[in-house]
Amino acid sequence: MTKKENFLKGIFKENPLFVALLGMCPSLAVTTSVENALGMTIAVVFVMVLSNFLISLIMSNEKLAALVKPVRIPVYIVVIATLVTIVEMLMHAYLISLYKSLGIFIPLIVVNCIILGRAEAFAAENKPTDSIIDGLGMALGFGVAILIVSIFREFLGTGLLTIWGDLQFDLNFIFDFLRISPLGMFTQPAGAFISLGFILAIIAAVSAKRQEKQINQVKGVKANV
Amino acid sequence: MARFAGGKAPFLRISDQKGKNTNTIMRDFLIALLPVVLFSWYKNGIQVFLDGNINFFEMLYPLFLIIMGGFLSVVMEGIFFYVTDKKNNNLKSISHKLTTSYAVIPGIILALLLPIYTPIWVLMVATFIATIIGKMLFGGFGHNIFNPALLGYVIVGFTLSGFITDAGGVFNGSEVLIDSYASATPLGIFAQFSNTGEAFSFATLVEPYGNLWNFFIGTIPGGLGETSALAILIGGIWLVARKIIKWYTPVIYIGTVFILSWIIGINVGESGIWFPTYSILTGGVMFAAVFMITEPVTTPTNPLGKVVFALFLGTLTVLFRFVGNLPEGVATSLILMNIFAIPIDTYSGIIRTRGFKKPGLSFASVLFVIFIIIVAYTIIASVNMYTAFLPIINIWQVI
Amino acid sequence: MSDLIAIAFSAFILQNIILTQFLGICPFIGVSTKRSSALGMGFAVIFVMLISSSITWLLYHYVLVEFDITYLRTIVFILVIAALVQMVETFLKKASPSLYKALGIYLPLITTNCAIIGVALLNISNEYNFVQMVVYTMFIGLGFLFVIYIFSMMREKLDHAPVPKAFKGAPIALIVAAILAIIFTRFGGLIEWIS
Amino acid sequence: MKNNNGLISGLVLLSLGLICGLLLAFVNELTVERIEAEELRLKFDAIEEFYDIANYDLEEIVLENGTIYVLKSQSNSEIEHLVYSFRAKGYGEDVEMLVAVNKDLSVEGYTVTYQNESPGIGTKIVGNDFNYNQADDVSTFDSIGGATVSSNAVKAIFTEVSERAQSDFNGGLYDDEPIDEPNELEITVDDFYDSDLFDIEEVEIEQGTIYILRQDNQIEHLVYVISTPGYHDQIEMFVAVNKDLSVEDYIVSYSNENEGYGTKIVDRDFNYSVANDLSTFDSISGATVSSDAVRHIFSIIAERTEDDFGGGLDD
Repeated sequence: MTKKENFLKGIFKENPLFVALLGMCPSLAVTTSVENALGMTIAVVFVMVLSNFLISLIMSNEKLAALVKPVRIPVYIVVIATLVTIVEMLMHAYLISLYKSLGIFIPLIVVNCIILGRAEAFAAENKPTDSIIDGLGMALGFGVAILIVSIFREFLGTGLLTIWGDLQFDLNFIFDFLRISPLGMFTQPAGAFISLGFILAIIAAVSAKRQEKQINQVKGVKANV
Repeated sequence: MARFAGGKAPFLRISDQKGKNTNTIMRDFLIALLPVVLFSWYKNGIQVFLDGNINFFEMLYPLFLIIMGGFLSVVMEGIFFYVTDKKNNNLKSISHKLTTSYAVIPGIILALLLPIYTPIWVLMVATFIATIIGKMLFGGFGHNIFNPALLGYVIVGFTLSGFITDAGGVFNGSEVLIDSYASATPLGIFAQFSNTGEAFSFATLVEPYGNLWNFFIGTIPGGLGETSALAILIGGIWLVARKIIKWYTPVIYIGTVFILSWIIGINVGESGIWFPTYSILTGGVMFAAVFMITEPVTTPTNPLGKVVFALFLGTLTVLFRFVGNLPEGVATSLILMNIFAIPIDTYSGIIRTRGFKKPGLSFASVLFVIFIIIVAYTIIASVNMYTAFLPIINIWQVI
Repeated sequence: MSDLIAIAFSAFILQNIILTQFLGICPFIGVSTKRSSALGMGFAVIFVMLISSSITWLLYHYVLVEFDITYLRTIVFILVIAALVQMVETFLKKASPSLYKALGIYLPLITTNCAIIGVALLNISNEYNFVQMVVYTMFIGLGFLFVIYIFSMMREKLDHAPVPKAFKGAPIALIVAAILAIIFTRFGGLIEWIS
Repeated sequence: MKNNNGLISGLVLLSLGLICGLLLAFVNELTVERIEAEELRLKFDAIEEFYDIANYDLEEIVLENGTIYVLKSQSNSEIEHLVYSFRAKGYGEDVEMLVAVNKDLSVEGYTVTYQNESPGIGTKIVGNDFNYNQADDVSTFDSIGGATVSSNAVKAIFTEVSERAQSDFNGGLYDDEPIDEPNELEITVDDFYDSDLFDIEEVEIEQGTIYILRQDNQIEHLVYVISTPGYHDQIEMFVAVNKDLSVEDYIVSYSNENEGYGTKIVDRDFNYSVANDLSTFDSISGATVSSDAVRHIFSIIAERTEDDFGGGLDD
């Protein structure tokens, strides 16, 4: 597996949210605006890259790995929780409005299955550089996924796209054109469930089609042979 | 009919009967809806036209809206069949599927639930939610958990309620005039009383609309099809006579609402029989009783289950109406009970076959306790007897 | 008393942990395929949630606040919960095999369930006292049980239904959750007369 | 070796925990000040919408259902504006609102700072779109059209603000704070005049006592001990007046006012420009209600003092 494949698999083939259905809670809760999704992505990228790096650093040292092995899950948890707390404090100090709107979901990155899962499944068995790439890919894959959900929700719910702070796009003219006004439901919990449900269904449909195509191609190749 | 033969409970019995196939059921159902549709047309269109307030084409609008609802739901379901089943997407198989899945019914019922000033595009959204989300995504007719029309109505009421009351429909010219024929509903007025906590009386609740006879005939404001108890009763009698529905489900439901509102009325000092009568004649109680809680898919199928279902539904309707801040309690209580139709159906089937033994007995006792609690809460909360409980609660606090 | 009733009702319905706070979605989607497993998971969550919330609450107020190290709460809470789940598991295995049989297989899943630590953190940020905390946690857990149970009933029915292929599994489950969320928001006024 | 493994692993975990704890302590040390500053900024951010907070001294008073931000003028520390941040039960969760009230009880503005209501209800609130007919004066509020329950919350907040605004500006603001020990001074006539030189007679009047200091049967001085209601308790004052109606001195002998007001009185910090002639009063700046009491005392004295010296007392 090349470095590029390693990086890209997190975004497409093994996308944590869309394919593996991990990290549903934050993807439903923080996707009310693009800004929140971006903030969450930054936090997850930070935690994931560093935790993957540190854990693979610990585990690639054979002596240390032997010592750590029996208590490796608590060790992972301690490392991840430390990184999450650092992110929490930094965000509180420098991006306070974002901190307030993400609320409890920043500390809850700790129990985000993606991070612990990657630590156990990848970082513990691979070199630090590969682990960083893997972590970056996975975190960005998660970020892309929640960004898609949040664009969907914020646009339908308010007609706006808040990128960061005052940088805001008003797309209400599309609604004006359709002579309706934004559907407030999409900023509500019900809208979160419905958006994610439909996005997952679309992805399932697309990937099913692609698989069918691949099978047909294989069949075609065989028939030609 | 092959799809229902494999043990799909709702139609096993009916499809076994001679000459009662899907087509006749659908036909009977549509015939039952006919008086409701005609009355609604008379009230919202013909009468207004005869008064000289709208022109001839505007007179057709209520009829157009109802037919549009049925048409839209057929079209949407057709498109869905076309998209999902690529192998047989010829016209014949699709039209066969459309008839077996009663495609036209949710749209018509939906249109009958909505008020006259509903814009066409809101109706479109509602039929999309009803047929696609509420029915087809759950696996099509026979598998849906929620009543499709009701789901469309509830979600549209939740998200687009502003458009329903603000807009004037397609023929905007008659907007103002239609208002006088479909203005504040009786339950809207009732809600104001329960919100402010003021006492209500015959004079404030009924007299603005004339007398209770008007409520029975249906010349009061409200949804297109839900106002006329008379038309609904005619349809209901037809359905019972044709053995499409059981008579006791609507009767128990309406009876529960009647008795509970009577008790509540007595407790707040309105002992007259007018209050419970008013209670069952306003809002969607009658319409739901005949056309919605008898629907075979989303309600229990065996008699015991039907009785339990109707009892709970009636209680919850009263609860939401008098205690919750929803003037119309029918839709919410019915969609909530749709969920519980599944266990009620299972366990009442067990009780019916095996008698009151485990596990049916434990379920029945749990259900009974819950029922008593809900009834007690409804009555206590409706008449605000919280103050009567204060001493007990205070003692509790001291301990 | 009435504030406790209000806390209980809003924890149960209005701030329902799954439908409005989005905590514990993973078991909600993952374990709700059968009624029995939904019940088991629900009770296991209530059980662990009550113990862990009480311990973390005491720890926070009598240790972390005392020593002025509240910034360590995330790391302390997650370790406490992980250790606690482990301990409960061993204890149950010895003390009550029947209970262990009923709840045991769900316990390991609970460590990474964000509902548990989420409620522990919410108890702190909502500034509840001990009694309020217990009531809140109890009813949050009951709300979880209630929703996951009625959800499992629907999932059982959906399993036999010819749901379109793309919607099978999580998507239709999420759509049902959306409908439930809409129904739940309509319960708002039911308790208003108390306050 | 094998037995030791568990112990060593435990030690590794412990040391890792220590390292992480120290790291966190370090980061905390770095950020804690900024976090506090940012929290404070965020809190006052909403107020900036109404007033330029740089021009005022800010004070926070935390109540059960919200916070009152007191904006005092920097020159004479009088309350210029009050910003109420109150919560009330909404449809789902609490609704939190800021209402900014000026000294003349006009409403500067209001905004909803937190709500989590369902659409239709919620959106109306956020846009301040609830048709609140805002009167110039908080005492007259009109009803709110729009969504019922949430606007009930809004209505409750406005009602509470209108109920307490007037008394808050007049000192009631500090009512909820603990009351200090009453300021009680042992004051006698000796504090003003040498009592050996005079014959002293005590006359009870409606509002207190008058000590008449006579020399050769001529009234030389009068010391009034008058008590009038202050904001929280009675205020008792000694005022010594000379024959020529000039005020010799005045001392507050008893007051039981809250912090901020009481001390002002005791320190005679109410800038009372007592003219030589009692008939001319200047206004008292400073705390309103308490100084009202003081002013009241002076006016009582001023009304009667001439008559008293003229022999009115002997009637």
